[in-house]
Amino acid sequence: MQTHKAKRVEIIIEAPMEGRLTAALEKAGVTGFTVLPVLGGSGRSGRWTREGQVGRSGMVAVVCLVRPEKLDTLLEAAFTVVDRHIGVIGVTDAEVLRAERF
Amino acid sequence: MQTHKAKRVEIIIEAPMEGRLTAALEKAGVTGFTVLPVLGGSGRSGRWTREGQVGRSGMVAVVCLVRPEKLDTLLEAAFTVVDRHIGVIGVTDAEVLRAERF
Amino acid sequence: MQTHKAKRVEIIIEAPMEGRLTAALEKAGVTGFTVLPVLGGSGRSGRWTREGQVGRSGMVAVVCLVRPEKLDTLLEAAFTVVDRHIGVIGVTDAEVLRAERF
Amino acid sequence: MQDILSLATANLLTPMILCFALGLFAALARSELSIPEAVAKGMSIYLLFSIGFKGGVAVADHGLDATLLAALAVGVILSFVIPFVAFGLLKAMTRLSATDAAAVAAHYGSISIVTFVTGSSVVQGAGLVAEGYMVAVAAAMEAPAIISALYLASRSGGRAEKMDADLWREILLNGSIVLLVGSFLIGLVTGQPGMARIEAFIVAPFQGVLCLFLLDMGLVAGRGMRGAKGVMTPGVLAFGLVMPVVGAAFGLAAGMALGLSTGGVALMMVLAGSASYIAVPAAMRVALPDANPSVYLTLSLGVTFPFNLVIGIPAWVAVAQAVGG
Amino acid sequence: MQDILSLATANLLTPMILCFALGLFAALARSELSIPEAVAKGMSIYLLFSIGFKGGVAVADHGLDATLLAALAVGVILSFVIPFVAFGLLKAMTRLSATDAAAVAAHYGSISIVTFVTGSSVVQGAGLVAEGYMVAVAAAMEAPAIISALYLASRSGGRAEKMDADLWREILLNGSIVLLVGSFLIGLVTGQPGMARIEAFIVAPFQGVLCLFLLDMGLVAGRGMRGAKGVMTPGVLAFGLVMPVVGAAFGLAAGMALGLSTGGVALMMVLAGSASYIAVPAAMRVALPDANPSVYLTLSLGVTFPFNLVIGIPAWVAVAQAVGG
Amino acid sequence: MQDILSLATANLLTPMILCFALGLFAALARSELSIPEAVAKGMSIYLLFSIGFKGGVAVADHGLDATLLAALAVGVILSFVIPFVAFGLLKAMTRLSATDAAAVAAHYGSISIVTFVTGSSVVQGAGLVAEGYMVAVAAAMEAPAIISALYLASRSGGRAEKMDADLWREILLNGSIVLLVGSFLIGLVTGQPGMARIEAFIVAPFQGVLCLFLLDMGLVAGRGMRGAKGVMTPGVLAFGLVMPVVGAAFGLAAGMALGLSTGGVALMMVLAGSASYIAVPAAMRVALPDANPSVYLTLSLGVTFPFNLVIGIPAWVAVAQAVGG
Ligand SMILES: Nc1ncnc2c1ncn2[C@@H]1O[C@H](COP(=O)(O)O)[C@@H](O)[C@H]1O
Ligand SMILES: Nc1ncnc2c1ncn2[C@@H]1O[C@H](COP(=O)(O)O)[C@@H](O)[C@H]1O
Ligand SMILES: Nc1ncnc2c1ncn2[C@@H]1O[C@H](COP(=O)(O)O)[C@@H](O)[C@H]1O
Ligand code: NA
Ligand code: NA
Ligand code: NA
Repeated sequence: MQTHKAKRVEIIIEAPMEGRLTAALEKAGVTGFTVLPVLGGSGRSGRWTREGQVGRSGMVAVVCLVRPEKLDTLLEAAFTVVDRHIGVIGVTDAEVLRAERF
Repeated sequence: MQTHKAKRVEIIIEAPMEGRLTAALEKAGVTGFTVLPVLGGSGRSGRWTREGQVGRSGMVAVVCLVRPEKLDTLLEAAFTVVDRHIGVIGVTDAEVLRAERF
Repeated sequence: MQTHKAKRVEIIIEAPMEGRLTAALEKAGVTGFTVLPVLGGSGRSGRWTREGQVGRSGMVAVVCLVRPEKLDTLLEAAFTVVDRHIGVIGVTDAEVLRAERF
Repeated sequence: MQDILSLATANLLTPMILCFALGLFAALARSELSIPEAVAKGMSIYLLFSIGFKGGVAVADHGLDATLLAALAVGVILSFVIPFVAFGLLKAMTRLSATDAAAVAAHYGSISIVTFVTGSSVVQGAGLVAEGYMVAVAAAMEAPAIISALYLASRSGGRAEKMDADLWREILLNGSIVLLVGSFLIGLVTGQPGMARIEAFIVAPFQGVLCLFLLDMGLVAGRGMRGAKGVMTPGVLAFGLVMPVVGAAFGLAAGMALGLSTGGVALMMVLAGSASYIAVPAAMRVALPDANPSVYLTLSLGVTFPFNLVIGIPAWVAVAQAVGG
Repeated sequence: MQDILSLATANLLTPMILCFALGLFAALARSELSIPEAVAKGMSIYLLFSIGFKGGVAVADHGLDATLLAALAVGVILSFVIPFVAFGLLKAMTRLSATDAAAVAAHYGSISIVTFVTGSSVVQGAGLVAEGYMVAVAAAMEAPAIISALYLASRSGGRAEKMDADLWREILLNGSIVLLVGSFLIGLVTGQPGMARIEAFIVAPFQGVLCLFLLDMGLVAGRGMRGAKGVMTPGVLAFGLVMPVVGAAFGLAAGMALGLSTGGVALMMVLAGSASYIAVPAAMRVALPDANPSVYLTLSLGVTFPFNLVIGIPAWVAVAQAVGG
Repeated sequence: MQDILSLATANLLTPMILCFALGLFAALARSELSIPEAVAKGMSIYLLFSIGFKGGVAVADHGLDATLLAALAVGVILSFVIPFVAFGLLKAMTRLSATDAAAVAAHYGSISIVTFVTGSSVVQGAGLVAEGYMVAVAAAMEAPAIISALYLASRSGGRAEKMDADLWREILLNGSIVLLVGSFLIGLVTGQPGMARIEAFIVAPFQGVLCLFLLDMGLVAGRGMRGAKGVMTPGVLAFGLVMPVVGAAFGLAAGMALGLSTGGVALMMVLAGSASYIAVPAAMRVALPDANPSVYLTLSLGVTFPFNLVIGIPAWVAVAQAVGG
């Protein structure tokens, strides 16, 4: 089937920042994204698991498929939010089926 | 370690369609896949979150690693199910360790 | 924005092995990873869903972003744990924003 | 009329309705208050099990009434017929496409179990005793409307998926039907001795659980409303307020024709006047994917459900008492 | 025999057993009815906490019995020994590999807490009072069978992982052992004053919660059965029905040798005749990964658990009464 | 003093404290025992709803006390002031950065709802009756401390995010405030008739649910402790033990100045001496992201919460009785 080049961006971020991140993405023109739950992880700020948490803490993963030319706008928007916070951003090359959707 | 070329297909689809999608995949000879929960997202059909849902609604992510030559069969099978429904399909190049498994 | 080459490794493994896998990763010098919940899947050992499970069973997905030169150490460490168990390992090329973190 | 109004006002100040209002408020004010999905589902399983079991025990106590089969048949017919009425009203009152209108019609022909549970609790609070088999009637009314809706959609040129065996099974064996009918049968078989064993679990805490569950319903309805700007034209909104009254009128006629008790007539009105928001939406996503889920979910959950909770149920109970008493 | 049969039939018509049957039916009919994992785990925590606490309070009431230590020791010995018997039977009755047979044997040496909880409820329903410390015996019987199984596997050339400190900790401090022993001790320390504070929570709703929990067990067992085509040869199936009887016979002998009360003998039979499906499967995945989980999970959960629920428990209670009364 | 000690010792042997201890033990021993997040959240919703509703009904019973507004105002002032005291103590006792110290100070100015719930239960167990509106005071004390802390941080050159409308809404409409105030109002409006409907759900099982909830708190606190090596210097640890006493002294003065009942004074001490671990940490992650969450979470949850549970609460109740009786 015919596919079109795209970028897959995966952002792991603290749950209290999720709303701010998706708002920033929408402001930057990114209208498609998916939020996945995260059970735990490890990074510079140490190891954590959902079980060791109370309240709203914890992290989520936000996945966006975008056209390659939109990548920079997206990264800048995301970076403003993630910058001072715990979290990581990874980008992979991808392909999507219906380019008109992105 | 020696790795082999593969494709990673990620399908985000409405939960009520999950069974039909995996049945279509199996029918197309794809025996390996993993289903991940989804908390929320945004797309052409607007923003949704799991919290704003009742009943069986919501979405899931289905991830398949397949040999490159099987990709087209997989995409066609998946597309038949996803076509008229809410959801996206993304493909990335990947590598796997034990090719005989795929 | 400036990005740096990295590898994204995704390991799907039985939940009772999660602690052993992350311990092995840490021992191999991999300090960053994220654990995602899994709802179900299919593979050589057949089809399973979380609903058909009791107790601690089920699977999780562990995602690591690492520098390319660390990939082999990571795969070897992961493989020792996954080897005789149910599960798969997939690798994709990726890019990350702040290389000093990985 | 005066009586009905004062009854409705009294109903407004119960913990149940106020919990629903609290949930609505929290969602509309964008508070992050939320009840975990698993807990909400656990509560709904508890409520269904409890109401099904109690219905079964009631039937075991009073013996199988000759009207049981008649009531089931009438319920099925109502569920088949009401979508045609709803479709006609929608065509007259709104500009929805035929597919959207058919999907909405399916929801109003089917029933809302939570409305039924709340109605049962209000009926009981009014000192009435309804036929225990009304839970079986509720279960019987879930599915037929879906068939009418698919017929309406394809008659109007909509692209309905064909009803394959999987879809039939999903609809007829959906979780709430199986649980409701199953616990009804368990109550029927074990009767009072069974009740004695689990009464402390399913009777005493019932209303309290219902409060927390309606808090969650308020949260969900409020979040749905927030996301539904643009979908709600005045015509669509009006339909969501008129249709439950029309449905309840059908229920009233059916209940009286069957010769049900006052409580039974009230519950028949509640059922016919309620709109599904669990089983039917899932079926529509599979069978009528081109229909816009925002329309039917907002109508059913954001307009008709609150209307029934606050105005409909107490009004139907009062009407049934006026007519039956 | 007649008595045992009529008792078993009476037991069949309790809400608990019928809820299990409803779950089985729903799963086999592929209904999408399901209880969220978190809710099911929450209910199992409630049941374990309640039964442990009640056991502790019972011991606080009656004083520490001299047979407590003896019963613990006998429980540990049974758990060590039964896997050898099970392994022998499996070799005789089935064609399972040595590794698979060893893994299955571990499950039957260990115990099923849910079977024990249900058994306690039936024992109590029969008007019997068992020793409160039986919950401690249950905890003590969980782990030893694993060691026997690993010995059996490696003696037959299987590749058992070596038991490292982590695995030991996981087995000995698994959630249900810690919760059961912990709540037993809390009940022992706080006694009746503690009971008075939380009785309304842990006593009255117990049987109702157990009903919903068994509904979930039925769903899980049924889904397991559906996925297990091909694994269940007649020999394997027969083992799953014979082994609980053999185990219960060991339990009967042990209970009478210890001089337990009638209720205590019944519970000892229930424990010895039950098969683990939580702690041992997880340990097997780590320590004996080559063993096929479908075999041991289907046997334990899909064959022996339903057998014990429906036939075993009432039969053991009747046998204990016949022997003890 | 003797009395206070013996009271504290009696308190140690309640099921609630022992459940907390069991959780701590299980976590420190690295048992995999865990309570699903959804269930723990469900229990906390139950506890908040129950305590808010009961407070509202109590106010409905006794009429609106003239001191209600005064108590709310005093609560707000305490929440504003205590962070300055805490910040001063932290600067004197520890080497924490200004940003970390400000973040910690916010937690101690705010309150812990679970400590308050447990305190209410102990107050009631001591035969005391507190003002029903104390739950509203609790809600009012959650947020002001955050403002003081952000002021402290920016005064010391820390990079506090500016408080935008979103952050205000998140803080003022956080889940526990909305649920507590909402259920308080529902209780106030529905009074005894409302209570009669849901009493069996919110009163009788309360202490039992609190036990399981504290078991989970013990697990979470213990896992937090395990991950906090390196953060806990002796100075920081000492602060976590001294600050609740200082806060409680403020609460004592405030409660007596307001002329509260003995139970009310005790609860005011409990509130002022407790440290937030839900609302404030989430706000700090947004508004003061450079502050180290391990420091404030470990202090609040791993040091001060257990201290209050085991020593603080019974001591404050005894002090209030000595002073007030
Ligand atoms: N290299 C990595 N690969 C995958 N996930 C990571 C990585 N580094 C950090 N994370 C995730 O991001 C969270 C915060 O990372 P950090 O800000 O480094 O503490 C961790 O808990 C992980 O869930
Ligand atoms: N560009 C995208 N990147 C990631 N996920 C997406 C994207 N577009 C849509 N989705 C996901 O697919 C769902 C349905 O999309 P749509 O059919 O466009 O409404 C959304 O709610 C998202 O979860
Ligand atoms: N090709 C694949 N793509 C994605 N996930 C897979 C694949 N193969 C296996 N899995 C996952 O790994 C689990 C165990 O696989 P297996 O060891 O092949 O039985 C499955 O249940 C799936 O969740
Ligand atoms: Na209807
Ligand atoms: Na056994
Ligand atoms: Na405080």
